[in-house]
Amino acid sequence: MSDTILEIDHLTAGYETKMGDVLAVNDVSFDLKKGELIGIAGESGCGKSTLAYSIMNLLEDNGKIYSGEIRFSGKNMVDLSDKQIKNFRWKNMSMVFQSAMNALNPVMKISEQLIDALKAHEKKISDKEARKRAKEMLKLVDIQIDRLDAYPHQLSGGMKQRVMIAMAMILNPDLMIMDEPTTALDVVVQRNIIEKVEELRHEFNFSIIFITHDLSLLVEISDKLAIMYAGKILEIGPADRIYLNPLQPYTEGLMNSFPPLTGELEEMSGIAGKPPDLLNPPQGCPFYPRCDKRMDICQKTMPEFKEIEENHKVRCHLYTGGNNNE
Amino acid sequence: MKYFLRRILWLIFAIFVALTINFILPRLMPGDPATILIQRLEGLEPSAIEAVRTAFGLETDKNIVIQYWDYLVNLAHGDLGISISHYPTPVWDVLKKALPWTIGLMGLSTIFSFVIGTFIGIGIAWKRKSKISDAILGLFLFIRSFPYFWFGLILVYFLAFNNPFFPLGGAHSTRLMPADGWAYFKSVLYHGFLPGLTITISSMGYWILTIRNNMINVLAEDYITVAKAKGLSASRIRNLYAAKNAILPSISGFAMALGFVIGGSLLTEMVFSYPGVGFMLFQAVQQQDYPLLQAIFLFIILGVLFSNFIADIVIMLLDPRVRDGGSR
Amino acid sequence: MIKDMLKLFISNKKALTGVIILIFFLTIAIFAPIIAPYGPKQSRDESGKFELRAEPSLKHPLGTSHAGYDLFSRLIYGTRLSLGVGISTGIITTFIALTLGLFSGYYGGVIDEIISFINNIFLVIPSLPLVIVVASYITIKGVLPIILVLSLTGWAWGTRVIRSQVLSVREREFVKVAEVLGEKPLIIVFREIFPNIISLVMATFFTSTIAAVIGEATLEFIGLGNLSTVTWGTMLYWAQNNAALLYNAWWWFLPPGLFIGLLGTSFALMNFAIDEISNPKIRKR
Amino acid sequence: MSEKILELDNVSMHFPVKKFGSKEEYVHAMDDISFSLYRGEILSIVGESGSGKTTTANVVAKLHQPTSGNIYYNDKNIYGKEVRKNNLAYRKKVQMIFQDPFGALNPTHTIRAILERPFLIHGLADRNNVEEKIKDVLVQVGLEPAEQFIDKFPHELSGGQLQRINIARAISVDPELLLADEPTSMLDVSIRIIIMNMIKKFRDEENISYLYITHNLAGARYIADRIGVMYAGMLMELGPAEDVIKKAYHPYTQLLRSAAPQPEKGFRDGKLTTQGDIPSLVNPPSGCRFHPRCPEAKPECSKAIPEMKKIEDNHYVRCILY
Repeated sequence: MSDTILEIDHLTAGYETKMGDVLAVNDVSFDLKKGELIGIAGESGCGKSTLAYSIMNLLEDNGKIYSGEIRFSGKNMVDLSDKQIKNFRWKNMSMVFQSAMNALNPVMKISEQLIDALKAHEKKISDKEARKRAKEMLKLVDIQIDRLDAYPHQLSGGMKQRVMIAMAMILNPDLMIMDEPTTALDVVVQRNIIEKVEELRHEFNFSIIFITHDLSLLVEISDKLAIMYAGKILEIGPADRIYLNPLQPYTEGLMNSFPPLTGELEEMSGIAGKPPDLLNPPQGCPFYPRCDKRMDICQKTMPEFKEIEENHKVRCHLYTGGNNNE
Repeated sequence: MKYFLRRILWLIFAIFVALTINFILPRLMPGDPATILIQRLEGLEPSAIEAVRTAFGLETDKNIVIQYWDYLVNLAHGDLGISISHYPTPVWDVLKKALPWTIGLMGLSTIFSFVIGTFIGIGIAWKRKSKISDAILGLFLFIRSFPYFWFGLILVYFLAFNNPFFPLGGAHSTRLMPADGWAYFKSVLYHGFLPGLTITISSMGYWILTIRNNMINVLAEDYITVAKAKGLSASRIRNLYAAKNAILPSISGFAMALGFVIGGSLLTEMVFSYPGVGFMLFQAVQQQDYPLLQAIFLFIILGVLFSNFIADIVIMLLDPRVRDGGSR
Repeated sequence: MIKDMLKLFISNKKALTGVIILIFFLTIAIFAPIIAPYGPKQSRDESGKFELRAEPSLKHPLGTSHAGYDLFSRLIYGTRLSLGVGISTGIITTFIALTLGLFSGYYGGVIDEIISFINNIFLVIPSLPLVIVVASYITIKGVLPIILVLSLTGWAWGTRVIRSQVLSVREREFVKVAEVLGEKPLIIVFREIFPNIISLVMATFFTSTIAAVIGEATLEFIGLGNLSTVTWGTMLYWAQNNAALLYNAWWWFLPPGLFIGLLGTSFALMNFAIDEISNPKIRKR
Repeated sequence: MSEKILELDNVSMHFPVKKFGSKEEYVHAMDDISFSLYRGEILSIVGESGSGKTTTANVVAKLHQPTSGNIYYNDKNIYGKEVRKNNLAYRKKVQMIFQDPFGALNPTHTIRAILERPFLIHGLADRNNVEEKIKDVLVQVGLEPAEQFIDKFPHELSGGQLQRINIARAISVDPELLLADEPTSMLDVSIRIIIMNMIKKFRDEENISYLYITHNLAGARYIADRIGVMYAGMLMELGPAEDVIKKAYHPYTQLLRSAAPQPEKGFRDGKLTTQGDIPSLVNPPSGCRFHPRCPEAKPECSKAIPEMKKIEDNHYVRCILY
């Protein structure tokens, strides 16, 4: 885990709509070391997908990066020109999308879709060589070679997602962003894919940003865990430490929403209420309305993102010396 | 291949139904065609009337089934009966004169309007933000709402009558015959230009709108985002990822439209007095020339059925999903 | 739900222009006697007979026809029938398409088989030749037969589109919930399914009306309409038959055609707006 | 055990695959499924997609008529003449909650228009006192103050609130049996538990029994008294929740258990040996349907379909190992 390959610095991004700007990602900072897997957990509408799309600079036409920096091995991505981004993307960082169902072009063979990713970045590669590389990639993700010229509809959900992973790795990038890659799949197929991703990560030492709402899955596989809520990171730190003693009340609530498969059963509470409307975000801490440990300061000022223990940061007045306690 | 067999089965069945309707339709018409003809040819003795009746397969005394059987047998031999309005020339000779003109005019214009329309449609969907796209869209929404024969009138008035760029009508200059080869061919194109332009412009709007809406739906799909992320060139994304998916519905529409070509475009033929099937159909109806009418309808339906059949095959070739499991 | 559909509809630029044009034609149709200087078949006034084939002048803004009728007044009065035939045909066609589409879509089975079969036959036969044959079959000429002819041949496309939409709405879970609650089938069709296809029914109405307006003009242009009635279509017929070209009389055929096109455009714009509202992907963000 | 209210006896459901011309093919969604449900009990059916668990719920809700086998409710065949005659009576007793909270509510109706239907259909209220009943049921599912929700449209509410309205609609006819088809799988994690607790509350207070369909084994353990595991249209194991989870006799149950995420134990132990995907249901594998993927498959497994054998009281398993 030597150098840091990605640093996100106070990134703010979102969408311009008729009713004003929706800051889906609001002042987010974190860094990622080579070969490290960071899990980003959060419920629907917390901005985790927007974060992924911003890093890949794939925001839709009304999406915009308002401020902040995305430094990838030193280079700030935000002020790259379109052409530079086009060459940079997929060679250095690639992405696996959630709906494996329509992430593959239905009227094109798998081989063509793998090879055109290669051809876009290595202009002089010969067809034979490209086809050989595509075959290797399929072997890597345990898909029989004879499926190379199949069409997407001839593959199962699990196989389609494996093809997407092969496509994401074909230029062996240093970073792979996975946006809810296994949500649409069954639990057994999901486990196969997660194991394969772990195996490939250790073999090729690329880092992964794994985005999902399934916190229990993230706790198992991620080195570092970030909890997102209403566009902000409320807590970030080593996965096992956050699981054992979550600091932020929201993280604690989330951990208390997963019925265990083994061990004794006790009544769980979950978290009442619903996330705030991003169009006019609350002034204080976004979790204030649903937080059972809230204080009046929480409603007034936004807690700052403070490092409590060695690379374990939290955004909560309980720990940032809020004036009326600690 | 199962899919292919199924399509052939459906085609044969549809042809059979078409023939039956074609047989029944004139018989439902009011008035008795033979008597009308006979009035026109007055002075024929009764035996001649009987001969005329048999010639047209209209012996009302024979029961309907036998008539139907004769009709089918004659058809099998390519004998479409004798035209009433152009008595005594057989229907096939009458039709032979008009068919090439209609297929030429309508065929070419439909192809042009499809190709250019789809091309423009893809363009304005791809550059959706630009003002030009909105302008083009608005223009064709406007053009599409106009009756195309009126559009023809405008063209004749401004481009033929006031300033003689183009001939007023007709299929080719009367002085030239097919034997004159190239000169004749040039004059055919020269005469065909305005009617062709009318049909092309007025039907282009449909293709533009269809492909534009399909393109916009396709452009919202995930595989387009993946293509962009892979750093593919804009043209490759537009053609191989977006257009290739969006064009499928347009192609089946195009094949259907090709089928209607044989029906000719009555209005354009009237405005430009172009010797097509459309005008012939209109006269056949007016003079109750049932054998000719029957033949024209037969050709129209056969044309439509065949083009649908071809459309299914083309779709099958283009869309792998259809090739594997029945129609989408 | 209907309220904010309307709000969305009006706020859409295209729809607004469409509505304004429609209102323009409605006012002309309603207040024709006031707007038009002369009666549609009036060929003389106190100062004597109108001049035949007069050029556009102050007295006759759009000149006079071969029979000396004032063309401007005929154009205004023509709006009534052209608009009336177009909209009534649109309503009848949409009604047929809606009922057939709803029932064949929801009930399926034998009904669906029969309706779809007939539907395919009508779709296969090109509309114009069919219309000509059916029109010639009806001996009495006039406005009603035209409406009948156009409606009888125009419903096929609408039925197919509505049927496929009903099929997809029927698979939605709230229809299953209604069945499990014990709702009677008819109530499910009209309370659960129908409100969800309203925007499509509107689109079908607009498309059928455009087709009817043009269809009527076409029929009258080739002489199958009632030539004594005053509509834009008959005006075009007389223009063509009296060789407007020879007299360089552009004002015989230009205005009626323009009005037909404008009316068609108004419905096309509204149709396009409906499309934009109901299909979020097409709607600009 | 309290009295038996629902019994499935060898129920099979084969959906015809429409093919023009060539021979008919069938999707074997359910094959001789048999189990009973007792009053006030929550029986959870667990399985992957394509296991036939949703079809089971649909068949009991009379959305599809089974190809063979019978279903008895209070010992009366629900597809028999007697139940069919007073269909409404059956509808009043057996209601269903669907997976997609948004899809189960007609987007063009307000909450009031949605919630008044059950009362009016079953004559539990008339025009003037239906409003008050709606408010009661909204409060019952924790949507207070009711006035704030009654005139809203579905798109104005969150997933969790919508699912509460679905539950409100189902319980408003005070049913005896609720068929819940993965009611929480589309909800956010924090709301899931709240909805599950509400389901348990209605079981404890109103003695409603549930057929709870899910693909999440841990969720089933939290909420159910008994768990049935389904695979490719067949019931593989059925027994008390704790025993099925702890003992997991059937190899497939073991596979489901080891594949499920277990944060509490940490993941680092053995890898999954099973590969491959869910079998096709058009021509399912011969014999035991799990044999192609089963780590302990024996040659005879692919011959005959094993019988459901009772290995402990109230615990059955369909595998030749026992």
